[in-house]
Order: sequence, then C-alpha cells, then structure tokens
Amino acid sequence: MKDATVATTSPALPRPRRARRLDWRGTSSVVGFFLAWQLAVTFSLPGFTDIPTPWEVLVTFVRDFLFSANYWSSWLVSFQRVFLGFFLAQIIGIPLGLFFGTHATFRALVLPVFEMMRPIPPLAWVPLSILFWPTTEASIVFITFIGAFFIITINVFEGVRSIRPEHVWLARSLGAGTLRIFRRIMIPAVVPSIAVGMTLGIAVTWNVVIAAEMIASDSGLGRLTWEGYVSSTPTIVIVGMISIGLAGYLSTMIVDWIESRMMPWKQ
Amino acid sequence: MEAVAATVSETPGAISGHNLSKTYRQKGQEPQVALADLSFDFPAATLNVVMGTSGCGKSTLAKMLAGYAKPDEGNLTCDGKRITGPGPDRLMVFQETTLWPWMTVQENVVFGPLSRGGSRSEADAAAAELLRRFGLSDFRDHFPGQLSGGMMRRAEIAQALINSPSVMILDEPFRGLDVMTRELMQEYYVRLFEETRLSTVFITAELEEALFLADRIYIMSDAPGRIVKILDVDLPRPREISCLATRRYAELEQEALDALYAGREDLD
Amino acid sequence: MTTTASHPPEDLGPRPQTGGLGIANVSKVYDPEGRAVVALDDFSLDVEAGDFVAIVGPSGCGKSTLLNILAGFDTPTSGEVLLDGVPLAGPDLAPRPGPDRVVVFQQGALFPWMTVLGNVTYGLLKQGGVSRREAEARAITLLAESGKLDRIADAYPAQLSSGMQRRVEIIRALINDPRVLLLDEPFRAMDTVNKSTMHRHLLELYSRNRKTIVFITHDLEEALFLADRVIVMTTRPGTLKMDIAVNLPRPRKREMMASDAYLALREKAVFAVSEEAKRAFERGEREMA
Amino acid sequence: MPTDAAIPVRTTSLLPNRRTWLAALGFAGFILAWYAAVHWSPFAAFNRLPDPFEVVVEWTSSDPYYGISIFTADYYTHIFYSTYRALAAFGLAVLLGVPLGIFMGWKPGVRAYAGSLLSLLRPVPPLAWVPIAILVFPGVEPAVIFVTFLVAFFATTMNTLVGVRAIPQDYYRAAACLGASNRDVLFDVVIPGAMPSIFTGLQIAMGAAWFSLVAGEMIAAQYGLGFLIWESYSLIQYPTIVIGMATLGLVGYLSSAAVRLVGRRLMAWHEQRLGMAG
Repeated sequence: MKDATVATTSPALPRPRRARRLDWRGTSSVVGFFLAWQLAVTFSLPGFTDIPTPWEVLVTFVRDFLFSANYWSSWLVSFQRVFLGFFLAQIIGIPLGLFFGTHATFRALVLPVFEMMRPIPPLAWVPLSILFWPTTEASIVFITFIGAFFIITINVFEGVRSIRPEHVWLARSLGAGTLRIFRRIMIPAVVPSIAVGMTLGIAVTWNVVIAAEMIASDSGLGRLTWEGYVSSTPTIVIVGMISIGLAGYLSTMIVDWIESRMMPWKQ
Repeated sequence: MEAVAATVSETPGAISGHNLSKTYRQKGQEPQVALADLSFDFPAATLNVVMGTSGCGKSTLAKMLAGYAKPDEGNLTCDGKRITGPGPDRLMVFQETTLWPWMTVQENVVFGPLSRGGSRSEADAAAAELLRRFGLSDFRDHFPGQLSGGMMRRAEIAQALINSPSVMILDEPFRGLDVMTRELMQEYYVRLFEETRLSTVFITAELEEALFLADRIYIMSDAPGRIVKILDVDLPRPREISCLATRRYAELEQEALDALYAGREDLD
Repeated sequence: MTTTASHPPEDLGPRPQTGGLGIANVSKVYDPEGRAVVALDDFSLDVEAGDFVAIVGPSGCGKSTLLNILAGFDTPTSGEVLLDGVPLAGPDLAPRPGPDRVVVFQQGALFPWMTVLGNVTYGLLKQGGVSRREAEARAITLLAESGKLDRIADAYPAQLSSGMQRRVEIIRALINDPRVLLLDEPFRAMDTVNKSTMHRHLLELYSRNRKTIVFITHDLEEALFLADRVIVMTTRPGTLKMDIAVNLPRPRKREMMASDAYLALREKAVFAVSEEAKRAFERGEREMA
Repeated sequence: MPTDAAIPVRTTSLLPNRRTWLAALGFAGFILAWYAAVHWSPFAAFNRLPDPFEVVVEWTSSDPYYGISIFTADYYTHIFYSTYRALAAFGLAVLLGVPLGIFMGWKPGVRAYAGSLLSLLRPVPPLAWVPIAILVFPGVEPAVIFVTFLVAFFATTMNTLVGVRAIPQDYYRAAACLGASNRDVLFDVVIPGAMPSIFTGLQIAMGAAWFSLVAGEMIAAQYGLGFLIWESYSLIQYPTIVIGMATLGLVGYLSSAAVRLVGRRLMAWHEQRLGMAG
C-alpha cells in the first residue's frame, strides 16, 4: 500500500554541515544563475528575445506592484483559496484516514473506491468542478481540496497501520479503556503522519491553485501571471512567478509552525 | 518501596503453565510452531530467567504471560487464576522502549493509576517517589526522546512498579542498550529485585546476563520451545560483579552451555 | 601495568613472515567546537606476526579510533604505526586503506546487492592480476572449507542469518591474504549459542590460515577465550591499562573456561574492565543531565 | 513473531473473499449513489453531471455521440500525445536528475553549488512556469514537456540525493579496504546502494509528471487527455470529460506500476530483503 503520494517537493534538502564555507559556494551559484539570465537577455539568445533582465523585473515590481492594492489582493485571494481547500481536506481527510486504519469493514468497503479515484490528477477535476459548483470561487477551492485530500488521508491511514502494537497493549495492560487509548495513544501516535501529509499537501495545493486560476479564474496570483502572458508583458509573468514562489514558501513555513505546535516532543 | 523481603508463599506472582502450545499461521507461509506442550512453574518472589536462542518461542511465552497472545491449547495461571488477557498485575517491559514519546516521563509513569481511576495527587506522589529512587527526578518533565537508553529503561520500570504488579515480565530488556549501560542496568535490576523480591520472569539469550541475575534459569530448546534444563543458580546474594570470576560461576556456566549445546555440536 | 611477552604453544600453524605491527606512542585528539577531546593518549603496543590480540574496553576508550588508524581511515595526531617495519600511519602520512589490512565491520558491510560469491571475489577482482574464473574458484574452495558455505554462493546477504553473513564477511577479508585482520566487535549482537559457534569458526580459520588478528570487543569473556593477549583500555582518554598474556593451549575448548588458569585470568581482568565501565557510565550520565 | 492480539483497537483482518465481496459492494454503492445524485436528487448542480451509465455507454460504443470512445482513433491520439509527453519529460528527468542526485550525494562540492540553486527554484510551484515556458520555448510541445519535466526532475534528484546520503559509511570503507578505486566505489557502492531510493523517486516523478502534464495540456496544448477534458467541457460534451478523467487515472496508474515493476526486476536483492522481513 506504501506507494508514492504525489510529492513534487520531496524531503527537505539536508543542511550542509560547514554552513559558512558552503554558503559562499552556494551563493556564487545563485549569483551565477542571475548572471546567466542577464547575459541570455542582453545577447538575446533564442527564446530570450523578449524576456526582461532581472533588474527590469525588480524595477517594475517596486514601481507598479509593491504599493498596488490590486497586487496584494491577488495574494489574499490565492491564500484564501489555498488554505480554505487545504483545511477542508484536513478536517475531512484525517478522520477518514483514522477510520480506514481502525475499521476493517469500512476499509474493505470504501478504500477501493478511494484508491480508484486517487490516481486522477487534481486538475483533471477542473471541468467537473466548474460544472458542479455554483461559483468559480467554490470550484477552485474544491480543486485545492482534492489536491490535499487524498494525500492527507493516505498518510493518516499509513500512520495508523504503523502504530507499534506494544504502545496499545501496554495501555490496555494498565487498564485504559478503548476511548482513552484512542485519545491518548492512537491520535498522538498518528500526528507525525498527519504532519507529513500536511507538508506534502500544502505544496500540491499551491500548484493546483495556480493552474486553476490560470484556467478558470479572473483573480489570484495565477491569473496575474497568466494575464502577463496574454498581454505579452513577460515582466509581469516573472513578477507573478516570484510572488507565487514566495507565497508557496510562506505557506510551507506556516504549516511547519503548526506542526511544531502539534508535536512538542519532536524538538 | 520499603517492602520487606517477604517469604515465597505470601508474595503474589506464582506462574504456572500446563501443556501450552502455539502455532503462528501466516497467509502464504507455512505454519510456525512456536510452543508445543510446554509446562513449567515459576515460583513467586523468584528471579526466573528463561533462556534460549532466538526463535525458540520465549518471546511468545512472555506475550502469553502478559496476556497479549493466547495459547492454542493448554492453560496459564497466575496465583491460581487463569490468565485470559492483559492486566495491571502482569506488566511487561519490551525489547524496544515503549514509553509513549508524546508524553513526558511523569505522564508516562502516572498513566496506569489514572487509567484505573486513581486520584491525580496520589499518583503524582507515588511517581515522584519512584522517580527520585530511580534518579530521574530532574527528568520528570522531559520527553522520552531526550533520555539515554538506560534512563528510558529505568523510567519504564518505574512506570510498571507504580501499579504494584504481582509479576514483572522483561523480554530481553537490555538487548538494545550499549554494553556499558546493559551491565549497569543488570546490576540495577538485581538490586531492585533483592530489595523487593518482586516475582520476575526475565527473558534473555545471553548466558552471562542469565547467570548474573537468576535464582533459577529455565533453558529452552529450539522451536518448538520446551524446557530442557532447570538450573538453580546458588551464587550468593546480593550478586556482585566479582561472582563472575568464581569457580561456582564457571561450573554453572559449563552446565548451562552443555544444555544449550545438547545436540547442536554439528551446527550448520 | 604488566607486560609479559606472550608465547602461545606452537600447535598452531607456523608464524607468517608478515603482519608484525608496531604501534608507537599513538595519540588522537578531536576538537569538536574547540573542546579538545583526547580519544587516544600515548598508546603503544607491539604485536608479533601471527598473534591474536584482543582489545577490550567500554565505549569511549578509543578502541574504534585505534582501529580506524590501523585500517587507514584516520590519521593519528602524533605517534606512528609500522607494519613489518614500514611506516603505515603517522601525522603526515596520508591515510590509505588497503587489502593488506582488511576490516570486518561491527554492523556488517557485505554488499547487499552482490551475491555471496560476488562479495567474496570482489577484493581479488579489484586488485587485478586474477581472472574472474580463477577468483571464483578460489572463493568456492575457501567457502567450502569453512562449513560448506559454497552451498549459498549465489544467495544475497539479506537471505542469510546474521551468523552466516558474519562468516562470509570474514572469508571476504581472508581471501585477500591480508597481513593483518581487523575485527570491530563482529559478534556484538549475537546470543550465546550463535556467538560460541562463530568463535569456533573464527578459531578454525585462524589455525588453518594464521594471520595477525586485532580483535576489538567489549566482551571480556570473548577476548580471553579467543586471544593470545588481551589489552584492557581505560575510558577516555584511551590508554593501555592492562596487558594480559593468555597462555591457554590451542585449539581452545569450551571446557577450558572452567580451568584454574582461565579463572585466574578472569579474576585479574574483571575488575579492571568493570571499573572503566562505571567511570564511563558516570561521565555519560553527567553529560546527559 | 506476529501475534493474533488485535493491534489498533478494532481492526481484524478479514478473510480475503469477504474483502473482495465488500469491495464489490463498495463500487456498486458508489455507482448507485452517483446515479441517484444525478437523477433523483433535488440539487441542480448534480443533475447537470453525466450519470455513470451514460459515460460507460459513450466510452464503449462503436459510434460514440461525441466522437470519443475506445473504438475511435482520436481517443488513442490523445492518449498517445499525453503518454509521449509524460514519458519524454520523465526520461529527461531521469537522464538529468539521477546523475545530478548521485553526484550531489557523493561529492560535497557538487552539493554545495547545486544545492542552493535547487532550493532557490524549488519553492516556485512548477505550474507557475507554464507562461514563461510558452514564451521561451518555440511552440507549445516543448513548453508543456518542460513544465512536466521540471516537476519530475526535482522529485528524482531529491530522492536520489537522499538515497546516496543514506548509504552507510562502512560500505565505502569496505570497498576501500578491498582495493576499490574511486571509480569502482561509484559503480559498486554509490549507484547500487542508492537504487531503492532512486526508484522511490522515479515513482513519485512519474505521478508528478502526470499531475502537471494535465495542467499544461489544459492551458496550452492542442492534443492530449488534458486538452480533451477541457475541450469536452467547452463543447458541453460532459460524458467525455469523465472518460478523459478515468483514462488519465488509468494511464497514470499503469505508468507508475510499470516503474515499480522495473524497479523490482532490477533490484532482486532488495526484493529478497523485503520478502524476508516483509
């Protein structure tokens, strides 16, 4: 059952031990990247003819976006869609995963259908979602929900299955009832898997919201980037991409913070 | 824990097994016979050590005593009462630490009494006393992940003792520890036993550990496990490291090795 | 500190010409974040070619550091190691592991993705000068000689018991005809019966194909039963605490462990080792608190 | 020693045939619920959806109403385009990602340079690259493949890197003891040792490839299952949407299964280990 969940971002990159020296080499490669971009544009290599230089992007960003309410409202719209869909997925997915783990009959009945739907890429739901939901807003939130729902459910289900039997036996020997075992032993034991499911889920949700906004919305960071393309102003496209990158990074940090609150014993 | 060393008859925790047998049937694999027609008596207030190679069914026996596994045939009694399931009178320390990582040491220790409706203040007091005795007072609010192997084992023993079990079952408890901690934990448990005479069933695969701890060693044959020798270890108590260098120790060692090696000379 | 030259009775094979180890005043200092930790402090030991030496001590007594220096994984901060008179390790010598002193590792290091035959022939093929057919033939004979292990030549390590994996790993080392065999607590996680079976096999290999053996262990019984000489180390900093000559006849038998000679040796060593163990434990607990 | 005591509170392993019965019941229930929702429920939203039988009939009819069924050439053209793009992107990701992952894991120098660059680009959700890709690459095909490649590339590189760094140091030392040169260590220790992780990465990469391919096809392509799904929506051919989705799920699952199969074949030794301990 332990097959691959859709994880575009895999385990965190191991931090280099000798931070100081490596940073120098690390930064040099980042600087090299921007330099290469700059050169590609100035010598207008094939494909880079109408791409702006990093400097132009920066200037445009400060001039047109940094202080424009419209820009920051696209941040807000995208964040709302991501976190609404994401939390709905946790609220429904975690109990479902727990049920799969603890009720053999329920699992035998429902898991096969669940597994049949799981390989369908979330964005393939876009048309049906638009058809089904009254507003585009709801349809996009449904897509972000799908993005995170399958991942969290499977991770919680795996979490329940990998609970060490001894942890439950010992509690029963000490006289704990079924409810107390569920609350004080099984739920905390599953929390690390919930954390993994959330980390993978948030990354997927951002990917999904960007594409959904490009396809079917008139607002949000995805839309902003797409409009940059449609109006053939690549600078806006790059500003959009960098904003999406920052938003994705910020959400991962938020999820990491939530996880550290959930697992005080993990420090 | 100032229980005076009671005489054998008064102390609870006498275990006896009659014609126990157990076979594991796993889908797709042939059945594994763990125990076949095993009978024994573990007297109370005694450090009974069950010894055998890996796979001889000794862990299965331990789980049956704790009520985590049921025999296919035969029955198992503790102080005459049939063992039907887990209970606070028979508590087990597993090979791998089983402290709940998400609870502090204190919460781990008081979990038992609180689960059975005991008062919080009484449990906290008993826990404080035990943790002091086991040198863990300043780790009270630490999580198990922050403790060393030896400390986790001591916390687990405290977690069990607070429920005043009749029998302590230890399934190769010091196996995962580094050598140094293992020897000191062996000494630790021997002192604890000599002070409380708590009936103990100690499972191990190491002869030196068995000889150093045991009042009596039950040597089991390979699967299906049967008791092929009972060795009364008459080394003086309190047991000291020095007993390892005595002649009597060497004689007992030879006797045990002969039983362990019976019919195994042409091994692989 | 008593040092008596050890002269085990000569019923073993003849002493090999090579494998004489000279460890002179070796020290090793690590300084994690500036806190200088002396792992080995002025450690000296001379091992005659063909001797079986056991090094016993609690964790933190520098026995692994010593092994890493002998094997060429690490360099000493000061002092020197000579192999048959030729400098092997020194502060300014680049460490270079090689088939003349092969290590059998504590956690086991058979390549899981190679069959038993693949593992055993690996050394010969890498050093070159031997055709694959020739290497395999030698491997099969050596495997057959040590408990008919040729039957499992095509098995993968994961299919073998830990005892069998250990024996294959020793054969993988010995087939290269090393001058020194370095064993790093190889039988650590084994129970009594498997461990004594492994002892029998190791001693058989040693008597048939005598090599200098440096055997690192925490288990005093094992050291006394296997070795000609037992070196007891102090816990950090690691120095030589006691050098015990084990004059028991060979081949070693289980019954010898009840003999007066053995009991006398045990008497001497038991306190030395447990003393160091207690000191190391207190230091460990202090560091943890 | 497995035990028979119930492990988590109330799971008992059911007999195999009882499980298949329940699975069949589950599917039947799902189909029925779907049909009921479309036809008998009061919600207009549900009534707009195609019902299961409509979909199956269309999917399997020799003369499908909207022109897409298992008997029509177009159906297989779309599948071909999607599969070709996914495999091209996946192949590129393997060719570039695995070697980079291996050298990043094995040589700290490579890790220092490449590591920071990767962590700079990684937070940007790959689908955000679609507009740029279309601008930079000549034509739609390379743009869609590039975005799909990007997703698979990160997954492959990261898992390969983790695999190499998880190889116990003793294997390197054992090889050195036995006279292996640096090159030998690469082929005899690093690559085989990292294989299990590499294949985990490849499975994730294949799943990720299909995941992002759909978006690329919906936004910019003329052929492919993603395009088919979006176009059927615009042309109000609703059953074909579901056919497209189901086919995507099926082909995606089969390609991941293929990667698993190749992995199992290549790593017979790993299989034994799982078999023994499984």
